[in-house]
Amino acid sequence: MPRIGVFVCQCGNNIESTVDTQKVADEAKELPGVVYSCSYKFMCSSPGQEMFKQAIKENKLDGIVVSACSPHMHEKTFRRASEAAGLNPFQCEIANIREQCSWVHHDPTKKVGTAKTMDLTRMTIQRLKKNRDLTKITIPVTKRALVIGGGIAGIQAALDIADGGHEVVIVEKEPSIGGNMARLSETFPTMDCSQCILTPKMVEAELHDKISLYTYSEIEKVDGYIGNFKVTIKRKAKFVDESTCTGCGECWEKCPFKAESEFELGLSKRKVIYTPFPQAVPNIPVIDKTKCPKILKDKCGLCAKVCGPQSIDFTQEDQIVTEEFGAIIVATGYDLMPKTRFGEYGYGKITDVISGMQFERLASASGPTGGAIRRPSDNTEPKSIVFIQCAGSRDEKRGVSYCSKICCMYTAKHTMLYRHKVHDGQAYVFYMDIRSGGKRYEEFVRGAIENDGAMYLRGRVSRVYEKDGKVIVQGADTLSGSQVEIEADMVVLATALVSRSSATTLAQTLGIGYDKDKFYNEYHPKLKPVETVTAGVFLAGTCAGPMDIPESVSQGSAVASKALALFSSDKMAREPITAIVNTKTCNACWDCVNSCPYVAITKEEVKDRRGNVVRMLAKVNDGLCQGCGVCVCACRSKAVDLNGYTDEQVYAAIATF
Amino acid sequence: MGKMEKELREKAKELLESGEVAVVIGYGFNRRKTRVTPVFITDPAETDKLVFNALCVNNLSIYLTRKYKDVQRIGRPAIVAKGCDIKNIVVLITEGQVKREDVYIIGMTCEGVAYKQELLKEKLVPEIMPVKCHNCDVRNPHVTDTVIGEKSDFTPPEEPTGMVFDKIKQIESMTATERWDFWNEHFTRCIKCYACRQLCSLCYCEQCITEKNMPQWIETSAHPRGNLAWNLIRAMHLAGRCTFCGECERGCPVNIPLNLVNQKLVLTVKNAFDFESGYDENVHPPMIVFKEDDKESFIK
Amino acid sequence: MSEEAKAETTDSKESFEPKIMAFVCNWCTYAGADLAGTSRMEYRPNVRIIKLPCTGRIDPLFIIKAFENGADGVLISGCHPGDCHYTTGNYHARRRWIAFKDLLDFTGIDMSRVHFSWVSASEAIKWVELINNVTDDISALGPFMDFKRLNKKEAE
Amino acid sequence: MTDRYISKESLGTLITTVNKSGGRFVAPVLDARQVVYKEVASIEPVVDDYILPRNSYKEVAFPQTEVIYKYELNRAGVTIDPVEIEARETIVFGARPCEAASLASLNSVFTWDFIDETYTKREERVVVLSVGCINADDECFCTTVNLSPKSTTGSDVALYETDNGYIATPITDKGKAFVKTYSASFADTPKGEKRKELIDPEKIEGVDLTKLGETLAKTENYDNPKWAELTRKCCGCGACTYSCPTCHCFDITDEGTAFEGERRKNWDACQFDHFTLHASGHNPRDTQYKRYRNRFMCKFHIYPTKFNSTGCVGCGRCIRVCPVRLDITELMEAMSK
Repeated sequence: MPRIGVFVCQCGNNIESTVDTQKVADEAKELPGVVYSCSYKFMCSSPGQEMFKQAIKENKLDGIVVSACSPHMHEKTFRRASEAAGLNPFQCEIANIREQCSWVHHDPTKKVGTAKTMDLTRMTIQRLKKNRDLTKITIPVTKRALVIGGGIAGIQAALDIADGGHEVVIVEKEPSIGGNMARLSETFPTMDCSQCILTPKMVEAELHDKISLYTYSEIEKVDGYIGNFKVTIKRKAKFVDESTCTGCGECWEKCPFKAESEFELGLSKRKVIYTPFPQAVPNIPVIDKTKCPKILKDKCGLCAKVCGPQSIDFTQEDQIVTEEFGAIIVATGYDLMPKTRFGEYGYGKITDVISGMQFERLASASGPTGGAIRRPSDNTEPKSIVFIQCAGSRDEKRGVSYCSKICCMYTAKHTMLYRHKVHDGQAYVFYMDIRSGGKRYEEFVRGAIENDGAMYLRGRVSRVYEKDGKVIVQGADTLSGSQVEIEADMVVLATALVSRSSATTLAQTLGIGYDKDKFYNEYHPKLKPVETVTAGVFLAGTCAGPMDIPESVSQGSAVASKALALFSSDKMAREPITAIVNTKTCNACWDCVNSCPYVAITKEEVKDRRGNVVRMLAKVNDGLCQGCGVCVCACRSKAVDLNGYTDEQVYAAIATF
Repeated sequence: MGKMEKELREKAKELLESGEVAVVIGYGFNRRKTRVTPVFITDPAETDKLVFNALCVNNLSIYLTRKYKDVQRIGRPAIVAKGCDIKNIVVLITEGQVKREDVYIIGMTCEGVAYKQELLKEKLVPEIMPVKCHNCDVRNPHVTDTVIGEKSDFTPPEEPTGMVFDKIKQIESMTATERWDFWNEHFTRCIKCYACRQLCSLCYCEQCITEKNMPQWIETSAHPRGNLAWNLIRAMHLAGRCTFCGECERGCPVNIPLNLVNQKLVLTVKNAFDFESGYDENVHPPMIVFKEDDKESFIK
Repeated sequence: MSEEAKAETTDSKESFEPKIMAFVCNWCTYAGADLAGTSRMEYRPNVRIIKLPCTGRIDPLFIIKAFENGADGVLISGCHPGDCHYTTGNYHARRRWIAFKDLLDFTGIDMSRVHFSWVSASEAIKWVELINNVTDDISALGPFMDFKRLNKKEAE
Repeated sequence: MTDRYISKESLGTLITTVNKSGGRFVAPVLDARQVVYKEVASIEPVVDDYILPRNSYKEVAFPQTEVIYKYELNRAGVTIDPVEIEARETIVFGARPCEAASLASLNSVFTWDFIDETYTKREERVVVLSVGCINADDECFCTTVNLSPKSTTGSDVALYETDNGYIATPITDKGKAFVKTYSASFADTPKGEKRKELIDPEKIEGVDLTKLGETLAKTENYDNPKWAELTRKCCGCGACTYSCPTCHCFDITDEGTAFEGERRKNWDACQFDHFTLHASGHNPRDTQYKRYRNRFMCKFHIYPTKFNSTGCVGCGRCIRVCPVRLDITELMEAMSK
């Protein structure tokens, strides 16, 4: 016979006002297996906990039911206390009699609440009788982190982890790290130059002896689980030997062929052998194999001829490497909404309608115009620019439903940059709302309006068209209630931030979720903002949704602290709520394998002494299993069960109903 | 039929003599030559025992499952299988119970069999054929190592027809109470002999859910409550897998119309998930996969 | 089974208090029910919750067993499609229910006794309305005598 | 006691009288397209054109499932609430002579050491009115096991069909008492009413029960490869055992909710693969032919040696019901060699 103790909490008056806890305790004592019961004012208080532990010891209890608040509140507390009193923590169960009883049934006679509490307590007692001792699962940890994406969030994460003493690999799909931030001119609200603050970090990452940069590389496959990931990485052929290249630039100086520069967003050309931008890290060029005549038809080869250290190698092939990691940090950043979605603003049709990011390049000292604001069409200085905010954002029908968050701020910045560079230029801004929450952000916007003369017009733009070398913008000024028409020289769209086009593929590779906009899902949006449902995979920066540089950097540091916490011991412990397979009754039909959301179940061969396979069995990998229980229902012979929610436990609860 | 039998016997002999297979699982006559019963031929000299006719209603694919350790011990089998039987073999392959290369399938073209052997008097007439035969799209067997018999040019009706489908429609038009009464009258008769399960090659579990007793989900007693639970759960376990071979109903000693429940779920799965079982061994059964846009209207 | 006796002697449906068993997932509906409590909302007391990690863990057997044990109704609820804590558990569950619901319906189990719902962690109001509606529905139907009678019939 | 006569009309009265006096009248009726023994309240549903009902009438004394007691779990432990065995007078009408011999076998099993009152109390009140067969089918083999449509073993009253009724020959004291109690339903045989000729099913030549017994007694035959050859097709369902009039295995199981429930005695079948499964996971009868061998040994070796009775009455139900057409007589023949 078990020796069960039942502790009914009054929670001050929170439970007691609608539940006669003493009566519940008395009735519980009459149930088979219950040897101790009591009602107490605050079970979670220090004296309550002491009493709890004392009662366990004095009555030699081997199972505990605490009828109190939701297990989401204090299950951990009471399990810890049970453990302290010498019990297996999983022999303690909570009956939720506050959130799901006393607080929702307001019967002052206490009849309803007491009856339901008794039922809930009884069900929990019966369930508890079927509980098994469980021990936390320990998993060895490979103390090495993979950072996917070498933007500012990824760089920050890598630097912090590396400074903590652990190896980091940054996988970046472009030839250089730096990400979107490398494109920016100045940054709000301090107006420091983006390159000036980013480049040192990029270099620091390159020089850090714990950080390896795998640029021009992509993730192919991820196997394993927290602490033990096995990642296959494709390192695309650069056709340049990284070990000997000095980055002197002779090759791209001499290369006679040009292509559209991805980095400059079509505002200028680059060579076919190129680094994306002058401050690239690593400063090693790659050959665009889709454009290089040498590779395509064995003509030219000039770069190889001029290369001093003979680093050019046209025969290089993509390399597939497999490495082990303990944690994976996803910092893949964002894309801009494609041109095709802004027909009404003339984007893509009218040359002088550009995106905010293109404007950043115009304003950037290292950009195609050397920092001078020039119209793309005729390279003249625009005397008036219309900035249109929310281009695609907050527009469920044609764009995305969310706010891209950074546009209000960077548009204000653009108007300032414009006025600083073109003193007689007039900036107009069409906006829906100005969202400038953040330290010194509101002051920054006010500065744009008050000091730099930006004309803010609240309203939507209805039409943009070209007339006599001007871009005509028609729109509404809802504050004055009048229609306005502006003859502008140029239009800048604050285009929406969207998730990477490759976001879903990577999510499937990693086994993480994404929302309707394909931004990655946090484990919990408030309390676990950088974790994902797949343990050991963390999120930093804009891959989880729009955010600005300070936030991305904070997240980079946050994931680093998560990774460092994981790496702080050789083994990690996990809740033992995982599936188990009964090897006697498994039919090897693989329904569990095929329905597992985590690829946590594998096919195992059972061999005889001679090494012949005698049968196959499903095997659960404790490291990967998250304990959802989908496999349990998929198994017809009930050979799979779920620790913590076993068939016997559920059955016992139903049978008590 | 004579020609088919001759071909079959020759093929069986050849397979056994060459050692390609160790046993041919097929049909043979009983002592009085009135009924057909499964036979296991291991001796090439005995292949003359093999017959094929309208009495060959049994789905022999059960003998390929792990339950029949004794049959497995003999060695690689060849199986005499009609198209409908092959559907079950296909599911067994999908679910990892049989490896395709581990069985030699002697596909028999078929013009239909009797619903029950007792019904066959002299000649096979449509009235005594099961509904599956009238709607059969695999009279020319679809997954085989060899095919025996002339090609059948039978084309099944576009919309499946027959008693089972009519009855399903009729039951669907009943009130819930009428349906409840209908099924309870039938399920109450259940004697828990598990012939339905044993004849079903897809019920290959070595431990059936009824045999799991910690906890005992399904009451083993043959009382109406236990019977209902058993029949519901068996139907559910076959959802998306059942090929409508009809063996469970044929074997039921108390004439429970099991075809109705199973076919009902076949239709549900076809309508809801656009899946039909038994055709492609490389497609996962529908109940363990999902689509994000699976349609339903009852989850509020 | 005193409950059953009580149900049978119950003359008016007014005094009948149905027993409803709810199987809910830990992350969405259970948390939603908690929120209803934290917000001090009020609802009918007839439902007893059994918490599972995910709707994917809810076996059709649970529903049958609940009825066998005297439930007058069953409620099943979890995260909305796309919101599953385990990414896809509720999609698996939904498939199972589509088939199982058809089966139950076909065998004559009154589908107004089996309710399926998506209730998120923030939908306390939905939870309250759901419980009240389900309780009303099942109260109107009266005790599930069809099933309870099965216990009595004996093969003699 | 001399032969009496009961007309079909009087049979109807008999049925209502038995029912009125609180007894059960069990007779062959048509249910779900097959003839089965069922309790009847009137003669209407009773059929007379049948070989054998699908089920065995052993059910009247040994029901497929029955509550043997109820229990309650409480702080004190377990409280047991015994169930009164309902032993009503039960008249089984229309039993075939072969099957009538079966209760004797069951009696010996249920009384050989422990007296199983759940069975005996019912069995004591069963009156078997057998009706001699005028038809047989391919599956009948009573003559092969030394019974015949003429046999009266196990019958309390042997009935023989006439054109309009039955000639009743009371066999046992129970039978005589029955005829006396319900004498109103019985009369002298009217003129012209003659027993229809009973059929005499052909004996299967190759079967020799003595030899068969000897073969089975020899331990070396236990591993005779014939067992596997002839019975590996057995699909392991319980159709044969649950139709068999002499199969008697049962299982005890508890069913209930958390704090109360009932203990049940349910039929079990040695053909099920879990029948002999040990808690250790070991199963001494690990393949189907071993299970079939057990059933066969039980009928033709264990019964005869232990109880001096045959365990098989030759009713042929197991052959008719078998979904894979496993024919017990083929095995009898093979083992007689």
